[in-house]
Amino acid sequence: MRCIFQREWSVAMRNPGQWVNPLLFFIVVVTLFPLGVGPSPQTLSTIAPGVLWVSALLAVLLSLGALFDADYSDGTLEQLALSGQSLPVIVLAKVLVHWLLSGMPLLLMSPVLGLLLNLPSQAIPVLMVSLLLGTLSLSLIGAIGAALTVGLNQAGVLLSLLVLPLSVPVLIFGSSAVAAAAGDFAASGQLLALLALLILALSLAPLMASLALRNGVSGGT
Amino acid sequence: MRCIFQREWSVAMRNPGQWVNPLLFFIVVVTLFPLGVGPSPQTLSTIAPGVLWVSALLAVLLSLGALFDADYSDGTLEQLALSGQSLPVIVLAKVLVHWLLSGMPLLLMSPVLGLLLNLPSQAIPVLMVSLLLGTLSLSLIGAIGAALTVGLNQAGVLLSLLVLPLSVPVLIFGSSAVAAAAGDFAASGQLLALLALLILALSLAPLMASLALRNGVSGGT
Amino acid sequence: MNELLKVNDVTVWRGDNLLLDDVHFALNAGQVLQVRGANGSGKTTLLRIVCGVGFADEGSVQWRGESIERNRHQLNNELLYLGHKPGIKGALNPIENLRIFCALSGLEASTKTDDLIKNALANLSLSDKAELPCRFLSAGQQRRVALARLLLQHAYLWVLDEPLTSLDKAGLAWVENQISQHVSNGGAVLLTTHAPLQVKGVTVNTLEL
Amino acid sequence: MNELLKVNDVTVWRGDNLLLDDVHFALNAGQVLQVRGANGSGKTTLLRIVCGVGFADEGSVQWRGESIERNRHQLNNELLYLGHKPGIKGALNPIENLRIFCALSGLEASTKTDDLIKNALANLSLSDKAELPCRFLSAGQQRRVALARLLLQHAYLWVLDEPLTSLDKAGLAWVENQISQHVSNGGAVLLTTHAPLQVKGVTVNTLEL
Amino acid sequence: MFKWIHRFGSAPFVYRLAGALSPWVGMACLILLCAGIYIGLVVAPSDYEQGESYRIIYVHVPAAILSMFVYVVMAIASAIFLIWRLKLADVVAQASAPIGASFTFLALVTGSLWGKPMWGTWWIWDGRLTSELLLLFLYFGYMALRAAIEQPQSAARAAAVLAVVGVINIPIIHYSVEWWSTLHQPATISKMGESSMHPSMKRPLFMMIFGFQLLYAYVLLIRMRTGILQREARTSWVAQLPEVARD
Ligand code: HEM
Ligand SMILES: Nc1ncnc2c1ncn2[C@@H]1O[C@H](COP(=O)(O)OP(=O)(O)OP(=O)(O)O)[C@@H](O)[C@H]1O
Ligand SMILES: Nc1ncnc2c1ncn2[C@@H]1O[C@H](COP(=O)(O)OP(=O)(O)OP(=O)(O)O)[C@@H](O)[C@H]1O
Ligand SMILES: [Mg+2]
Ligand SMILES: [Mg+2]
Repeated sequence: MRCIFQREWSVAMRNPGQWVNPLLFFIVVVTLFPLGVGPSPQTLSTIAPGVLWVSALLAVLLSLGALFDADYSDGTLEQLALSGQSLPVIVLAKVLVHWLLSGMPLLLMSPVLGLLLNLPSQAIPVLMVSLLLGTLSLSLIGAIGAALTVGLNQAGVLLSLLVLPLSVPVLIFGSSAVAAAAGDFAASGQLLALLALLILALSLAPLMASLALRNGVSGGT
Repeated sequence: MRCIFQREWSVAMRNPGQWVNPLLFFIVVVTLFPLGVGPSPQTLSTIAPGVLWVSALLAVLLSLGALFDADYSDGTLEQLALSGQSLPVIVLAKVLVHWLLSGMPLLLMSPVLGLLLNLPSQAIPVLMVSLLLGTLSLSLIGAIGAALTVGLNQAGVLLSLLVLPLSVPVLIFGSSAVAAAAGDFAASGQLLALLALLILALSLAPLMASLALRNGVSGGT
Repeated sequence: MNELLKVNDVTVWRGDNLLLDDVHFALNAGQVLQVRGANGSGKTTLLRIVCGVGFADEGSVQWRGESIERNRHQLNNELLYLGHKPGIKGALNPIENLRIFCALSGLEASTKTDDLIKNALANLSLSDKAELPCRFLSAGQQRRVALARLLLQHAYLWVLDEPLTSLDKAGLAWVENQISQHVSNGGAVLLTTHAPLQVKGVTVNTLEL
Repeated sequence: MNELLKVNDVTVWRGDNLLLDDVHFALNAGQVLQVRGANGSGKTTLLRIVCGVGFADEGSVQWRGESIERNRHQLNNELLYLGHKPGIKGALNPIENLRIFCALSGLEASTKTDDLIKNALANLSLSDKAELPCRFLSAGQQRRVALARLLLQHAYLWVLDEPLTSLDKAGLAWVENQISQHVSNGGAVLLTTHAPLQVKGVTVNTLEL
Repeated sequence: MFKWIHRFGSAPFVYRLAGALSPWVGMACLILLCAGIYIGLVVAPSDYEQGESYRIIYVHVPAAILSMFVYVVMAIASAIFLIWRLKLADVVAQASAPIGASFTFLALVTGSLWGKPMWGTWWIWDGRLTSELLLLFLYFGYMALRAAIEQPQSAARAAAVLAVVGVINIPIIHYSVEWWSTLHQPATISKMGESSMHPSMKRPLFMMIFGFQLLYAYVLLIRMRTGILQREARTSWVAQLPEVARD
């Protein structure tokens, strides 16, 4: 596990784009919204929780597309499947690295973007906690989608299609937690629900993804 | 030109994912919004123009990532650059096919999604015209970005960073045209601006993209 | 008995054609088997089935007397497969790439492992490229990095699909030499190649497809 | 004078190494030049520069007496380049793939062109795969599809980077035969290969890197 | 004419010229900035409406102006590089990008620091603010693209194409955004378009603007020297430089 983790880490560090880009994407999408919707601070602060969460979701899921693709096309995936190591563990390591490099920076950047969208400042801590739990779940869910579509061309968009329905619960609990906090209500219920989803995803996703991967590898020529 | 067009068309038809996916992505993102923002019809119809336009923009631009990538990695791009045909014409043909398969379906689907978001029905024709002009420009702008990032790993997200600032004017004119129509104002000014942008993009983008492509091919090993 | 690999009546249909028709063979310790055939005769298909990364329509593959589906873990630990795609990351340098393969085959990350890797690279005259990201290497150099695994992973069965692709004369001689050593140490090799192969001191069995 | 291609003092640095040091040669109509060298000696780099899809740090390449930067259009019309990557679309079948190449080299799409393509495929024993998407073809079959261009495009200069990769014996003989015909018709060939090459009736000049 | 361009564009000449000029430019910049800051922060009277907080103008406005100026320089240099293949123009563009991005960032930060007391919020989706933010994205895109392509020649051309496309877009962004925000919310911040300013406040402002320009020139010269050295590292004239030969 540690070693796989290190491997992923070093590959990722060679590609700084991998971690800077989802963050920039998040920032850019959050910026586009006011441009599309109009600058009224009133409207913006009403839709801020939704916009932040939808953008975070898109940033995480879109950057997940490449999770196994490079490994597939250069033949590494075959080698992983043929190695003596457990595939679910390998998947878990990949997802964690991905999260550290894409989910985590989002999390750290989110307060600034919240302010840009006029989100009341008391909602910021809830925003961060909900993103912490939620982006982790999303990374795990996205890994299933990435594994299912490995080796298909145009996998990126197909992936979103497979994964978005699965990630709807995360989106709903996440954004309503933030909305509750922005309206000065308690958000602990929603956060607990997010935690439950995370635990579920942690226990199921690596297994499902590794099944899908093994199958994807055998389908290739 | 006709022949290049046919070639692109036949490759694309072999990949139905290429045209179904942006459409589905558009639908999914538009449906996510009410889930993230909360279902109040009031809020929804205020933000409908913005949401529709931002989603259309993301759908077009994200599906553009693959515009030259497949051609790059299988070596076709080298052959195109070395052929006796003019590269800007080839680029234009590719963009038109891409638009027919991704922009056009969006256009046809947009009335339904507009109604889903409570957009007043008098704004629907303007929505469609603005999307017609706008998605064409976006495809052309996106082609520049795709050409600049050809052959880079993680090109998808870098692409968004390069292309989104360039596509802001389209977004602004497009969404404000729809918003004006929804508020029973005239939208012809915005639509004319969109037309002007389209003409500018048509005259510049193929040239710039082919410069970038020629360069991208030479950079590879 | 030293029978390692046994392939029973493997049959594969592709489209309407019978690609592999009741292919069967056995491979024992100390043997080299070269699968031969024209382009498209099914060599790659067969090799992938043997490794368990391809499906056969009929037939079975056994490793040490047990079906590889039930025995996958053991096969994976004792197998080294080198296919058309080398499994080398362009973003990593040769040392980092080989560290991964070492880790996957159970070697601890340590300075000892690193020394082994450096020796292997030197052996393949890649010492001065050891720190260069592999996407900058030439076709033959990338193939050499993949081949360095032969020195690092301790597997009984080598399955090599056209290992000589893009290698120059020196590279060819190196591979032949490795195969001959592996076999004399009791390993087994299953390979395909269109180039003439001369392995010293070993008779190369052939299977025509 | 029949001098087609002239390469003047091409110099390329890679990292801190001088990869190509003042390489210069000329290629005339009716000549074959094989660039030779160990793996990583810069053959691919040189060939790409000659075709105008690579940057040299110094030096120039001339086609029919004019620098290829100013003369790019003419060179493109008279050049056939086949690199490490074959430029074949996995989603299209061989006929469709070759139609594209025909169109790019200025041949009208017509039944006559289609007949030419079918003949070329038959010549390469791919008739029964003519309608199969190329991603299903074996490595050698894909290479054959790419090589069919030699029969279809009418170019003076062929630049072939390891054209024999994954080909079986019959494929090898086919390529040698094509080269010999092309040269006797007044064409020129610049190629690399690690396999021994025997072209009937032509002396193959070599350039060592 | 062509000879002149060639001589002027030759790397050793520019390297030495930049080396000779930079101390003078640096000195002038230091003097102007010190004087400007002193007069601006201490001597100039405080604003009767905004009190002391207006003094941030002495950093904000020069930074904002320079952010656009640098982009234009970068785009012109890129166009020259694309058309005439003048390598030196690429050195200028590459050296300018991070400087321009820093000015943009500074303008954004000082602007929003100023916005908090003035408008009661750090950020508002006003036209000028938005287009400044997009300018920052353009700079980031330029630098990210440059960093993502390994082959230096290839990276230079791709980045140049982007810079040129971006500059066509800048007026478009500017006008569309201005028009867009006034359509929805006319005259939110008419204070931005300051018309008349007391000369005692204006003088230090101009000193600061000019000082920032010199600062740009100074950093540019230094960055150009390193850029030239990196590109020409293998040539004999670099090897013979006393400062290189030492180590
Ligand atoms: C993040 C917030 C802000 C940004 C991004 C920003 C951006 C800019 C830009 C780009 C310019 C240059 C305009 C030009 O020369 O055409 C500018 C000028 C200026 N800004 Fe800001 N600004 C911000 C906040 C503020 C605030 C809060 C004030 C004060 C109320 C302010 C006052 C000014 C003034 C007085 C000028 C000079 C206008 C002139 O050209 O005469 N800015 N700002
Ligand atoms: N769907 C299909 N329909 C018909 N034939 C198919 C299909 N899929 C694969 N094939 C054929 O199956 C064969 C697969 O061959 P394989 O890749 O195993 O060949 P190989 O012996 O490794 O050849 P090479 O020497 O070129 O590497 C090819 O002849 C290919 O044309
Ligand atoms: N950035 C770099 N730093 C150092 N060396 C580099 C760099 N980029 C490329 N190289 C070297 O340049 C050479 C490129 O070789 P090229 O691909 O032209 O070789 P080749 O002769 O075609 O070899 P092969 O026979 O293996 O195909 C390789 O030796 C590679 O290691
Ligand atoms: Mg094969
Ligand atoms: Mg080569």
